[in-house]
Amino acid sequence: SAEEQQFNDLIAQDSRIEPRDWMPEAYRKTLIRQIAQHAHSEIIGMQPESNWILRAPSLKRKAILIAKVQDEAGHGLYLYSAAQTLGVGRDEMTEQLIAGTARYSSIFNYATPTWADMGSIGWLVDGAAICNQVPLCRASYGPYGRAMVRICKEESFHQRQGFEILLELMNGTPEQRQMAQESVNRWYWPALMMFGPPDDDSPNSARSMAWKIKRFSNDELRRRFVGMLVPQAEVLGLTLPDPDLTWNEEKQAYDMGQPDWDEFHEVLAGRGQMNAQRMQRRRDAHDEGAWVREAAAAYAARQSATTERVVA
Amino acid sequence: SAEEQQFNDLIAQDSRIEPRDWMPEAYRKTLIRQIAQHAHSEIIGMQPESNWILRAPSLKRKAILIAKVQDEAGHGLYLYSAAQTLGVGRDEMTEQLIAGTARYSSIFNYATPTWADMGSIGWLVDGAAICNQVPLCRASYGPYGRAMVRICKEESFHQRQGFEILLELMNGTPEQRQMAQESVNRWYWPALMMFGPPDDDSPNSARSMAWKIKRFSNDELRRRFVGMLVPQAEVLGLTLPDPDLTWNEEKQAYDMGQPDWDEFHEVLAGRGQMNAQRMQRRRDAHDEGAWVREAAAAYAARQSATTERVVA
Amino acid sequence: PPAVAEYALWLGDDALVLAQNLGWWISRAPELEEDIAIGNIALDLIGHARSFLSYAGSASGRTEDEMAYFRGEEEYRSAQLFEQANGDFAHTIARNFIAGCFQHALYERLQGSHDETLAAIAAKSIKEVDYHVDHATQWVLRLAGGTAKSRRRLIVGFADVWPYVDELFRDEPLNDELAGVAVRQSTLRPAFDTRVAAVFAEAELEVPVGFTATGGGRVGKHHETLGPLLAEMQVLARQFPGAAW
Amino acid sequence: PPAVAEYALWLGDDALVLAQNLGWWISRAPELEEDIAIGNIALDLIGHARSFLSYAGSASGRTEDEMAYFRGEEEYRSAQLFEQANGDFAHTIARNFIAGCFQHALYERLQGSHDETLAAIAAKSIKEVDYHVDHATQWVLRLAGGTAKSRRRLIVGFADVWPYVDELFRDEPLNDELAGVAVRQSTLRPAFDTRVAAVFAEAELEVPVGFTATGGGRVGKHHETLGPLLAEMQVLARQFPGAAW
Repeated sequence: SAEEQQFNDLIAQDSRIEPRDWMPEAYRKTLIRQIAQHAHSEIIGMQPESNWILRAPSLKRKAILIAKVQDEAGHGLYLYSAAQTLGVGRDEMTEQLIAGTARYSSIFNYATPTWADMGSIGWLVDGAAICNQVPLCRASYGPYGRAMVRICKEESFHQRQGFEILLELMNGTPEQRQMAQESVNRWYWPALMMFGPPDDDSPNSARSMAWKIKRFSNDELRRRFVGMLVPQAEVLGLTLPDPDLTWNEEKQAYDMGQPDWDEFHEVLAGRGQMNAQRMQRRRDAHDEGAWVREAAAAYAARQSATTERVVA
Repeated sequence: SAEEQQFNDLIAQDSRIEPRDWMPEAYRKTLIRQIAQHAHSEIIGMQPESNWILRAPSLKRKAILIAKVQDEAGHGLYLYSAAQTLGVGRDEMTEQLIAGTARYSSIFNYATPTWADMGSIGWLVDGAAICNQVPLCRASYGPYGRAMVRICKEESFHQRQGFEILLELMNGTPEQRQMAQESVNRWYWPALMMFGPPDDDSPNSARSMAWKIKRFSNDELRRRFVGMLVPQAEVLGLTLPDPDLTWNEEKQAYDMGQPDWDEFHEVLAGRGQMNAQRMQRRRDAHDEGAWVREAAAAYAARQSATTERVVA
Repeated sequence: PPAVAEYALWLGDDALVLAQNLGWWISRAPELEEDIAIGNIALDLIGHARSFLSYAGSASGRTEDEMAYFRGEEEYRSAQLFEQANGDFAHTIARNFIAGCFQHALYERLQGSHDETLAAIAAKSIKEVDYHVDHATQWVLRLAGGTAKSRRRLIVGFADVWPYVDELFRDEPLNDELAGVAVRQSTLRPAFDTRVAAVFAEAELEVPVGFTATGGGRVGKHHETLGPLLAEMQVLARQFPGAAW
Repeated sequence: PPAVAEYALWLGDDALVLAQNLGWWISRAPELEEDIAIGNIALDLIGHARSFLSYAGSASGRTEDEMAYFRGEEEYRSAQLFEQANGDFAHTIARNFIAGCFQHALYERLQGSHDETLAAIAAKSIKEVDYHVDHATQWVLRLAGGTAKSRRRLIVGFADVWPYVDELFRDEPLNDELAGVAVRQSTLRPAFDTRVAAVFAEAELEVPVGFTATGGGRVGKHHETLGPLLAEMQVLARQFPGAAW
């Protein structure tokens, strides 16, 4: 069709698709799924960090941590807005999250037993997220791309803060250094899994790349990320827990070991450390907040009724 | 009337009045008020101590403290049972407590900021309670007297435990000794106030003594109590915070200062440290437990209906 | 001078304890917008606490973190209102509304303090407290005028925190030492009452009657919530005394 | 021998962490009888914890209190089921029911351990756990067969704690070192399942399906509730290291 032709042209020209443009139903659905999943990840991702808000070991760190978790709530909101332009409601997305029918990033199903995890999440998890997300700033769908521009800016700030937390620990007492290394040991592989399964096992990637929703393969992104980590780990004095990690002079890239993909699938299947807890917390906050949202809605309705009467 | 004569005879003979005996309405009312107030005191009295169950500094002390708070719940139950024999329901008494129309001992409106308070409550508060209560074991109303026998036995055990807590602290580090002394400084006067206002300001005492519900005057009991404390304080190495406390050779008794009766009346009037909190906690436990009690009642009703069907 | 330092502790501890309470809500609020709003308020309060505690500590060569993490419960100077548990959202709003109205009245006057540091902190903080009061006010109106349930819960919330209002306006001996520097709390009551009355009138609420707590926070007598709150807040810092973070 | 000590930690920490959770209820239970009953269960569990922790500590010359108060989160060996928050009364009952059924199956077998101390603790403890299971069972029946609300809450409670059941029955490398001394957890599952099935049948409940947590408590990986729980439990003891109480 002419519409389809126009859509394909826009994509080919690296132009942006906007909400009023025609788009294939599969494109819309793919985007909704991806944006909602991304939004849900931001929301659920608040939990592992909020675990340390009350115990943050300095007031400055407490403030930075609160600001970060708050940013994540903000990202969730932008992304829900972007998804709404595709015709899906926020309530609907929330219900799917609560009901467990929508996905979110598995990384947030890991626990945060130590303060150093606040560093590892920033450095490794946000670092991996940025590698995934920077290309999304050029995503073909306009509202999504623009939301990602804003989000990426904040994420890179978060990554730096994570790096600083680890740096402080590595400059600290032996116990602090050990805390940092132990945490990085736990988060390194899960962070690498954030790029998704190996390319030959990633069914939806090809189409997303054709549509320019996605621009690099999983393995390519993973390799870039590790390349970025290595010099930073040296600065920190931290060992990356991959004995197979070596520079390949010939390929001009790092050779690296494989994450434990069985663990990846286990967590994805709901058998991770904190899957149950994450969902329970979100459900409880939603359910226990219901009377507050109802009150706000009732009040707003009454106010606008009053305004109408006054105007009329 | 003949009934009245018989009642008066029983009282005169130091015999016990039992639930089926005739009794003057004022006697019944006085007893209900006193027993309910005593029961409520046990229930509210669980709170200042439960404040340290989760933070008790050794497992042995944690166990002892739990057992003690549990005993208080048990005392509450015996006393509610004794009151029930006078024709008042437990629900009614509970409602009065929640609604704030029933009194409980003001001592429990003081806060317990330190572990040493677990010692002071045992030594001073339970100590004062025993002085008040031992005579009640001979109270003319049978079920009350018998409940008090059981309660007094446990209370004297509690007092000894409180003494031991303070003794351990006084044998400990300088900070521990300071903690003990500071706590005793806070609890000494409130404990003395537990015997009630000075005799010349205690309107109901005379009649209660005539009916042999009460057997010693407030000031007499207070003096006995202080006489008991002085040698124990010496053993502990604690100073009782009354500069006027001196042995009067002539009277063969201690001269002592006066508690701050303004404070007493303030707390009684609802302006103590924890009045609001104590009532709030009780109300919350009651309200939040309502669905559980309803479930238990519904289940019991269904079970007995089933039994009846089976029997029929 | 130690008297000013002591006064700075009052205000710093109020802010810190309330921020710590509010921190619990983040990721648990009734809607995402409230996670953000409550986070904002907590952040502002931590900022105020840091300013006040740094100033308080400077008198004795201690840092803000030494003040926050290495004082025991009896060394804290927060008023008990700030120590009240979050309870449900209505309790939190009731407590925050009172806290905000009090701090707003206080900072407004403290801007004129002869102590330049206190005046500067107050001038910076009052704009943020303005937002806190507005946030709480909007929610008081919404909950009071929302559903029967929300109204009932708000009334209970106010009844439960109201006993801790009087302490905020009680003068202490320290006030006599700090004429022109500190604000005499009792003089703030009219401004507080006026604002509360206006909001309560719009919300058709009545000022609760009932208990009045003795208070004593300014001399280190605290509500039973403070001990466990500090235990959690300080646990990591105390595990590594002297460490940097 | 260190392996037995490590195993004693598993069981001691399970009991202690659950007792600490239950301690919260005392003075907050739905009725006085439950304040007493829950207090009883907590007391029993502290007793078991003291026995196991004393035994565990004896291998390294440490007291029960050093074991309880001076180990960090990563040194705790409790299974995550015991770490689950109280939630509402239904959550508490669901957790206690599972905990009791597990401990009962375990102690029953542990009575035959070649290690005389473990066998003796188990023999003493099982009678008390019998009561815990009975208490939880009665409440499962009451809540399931009480009102629509209580039934709904119980179902949610079981769904929320069920993810932590599998961990209880997972064998660890330590089991290989302790043949004849420790009980192999996996062998307890049938007894557990049978008992649960019987109660669930009577209560007309279904075994929840859904998440399964990885667990890891036996190697020091804990639920996020444990850190704050220990912060509160240990705060005073750690403030006065070496003090007697």
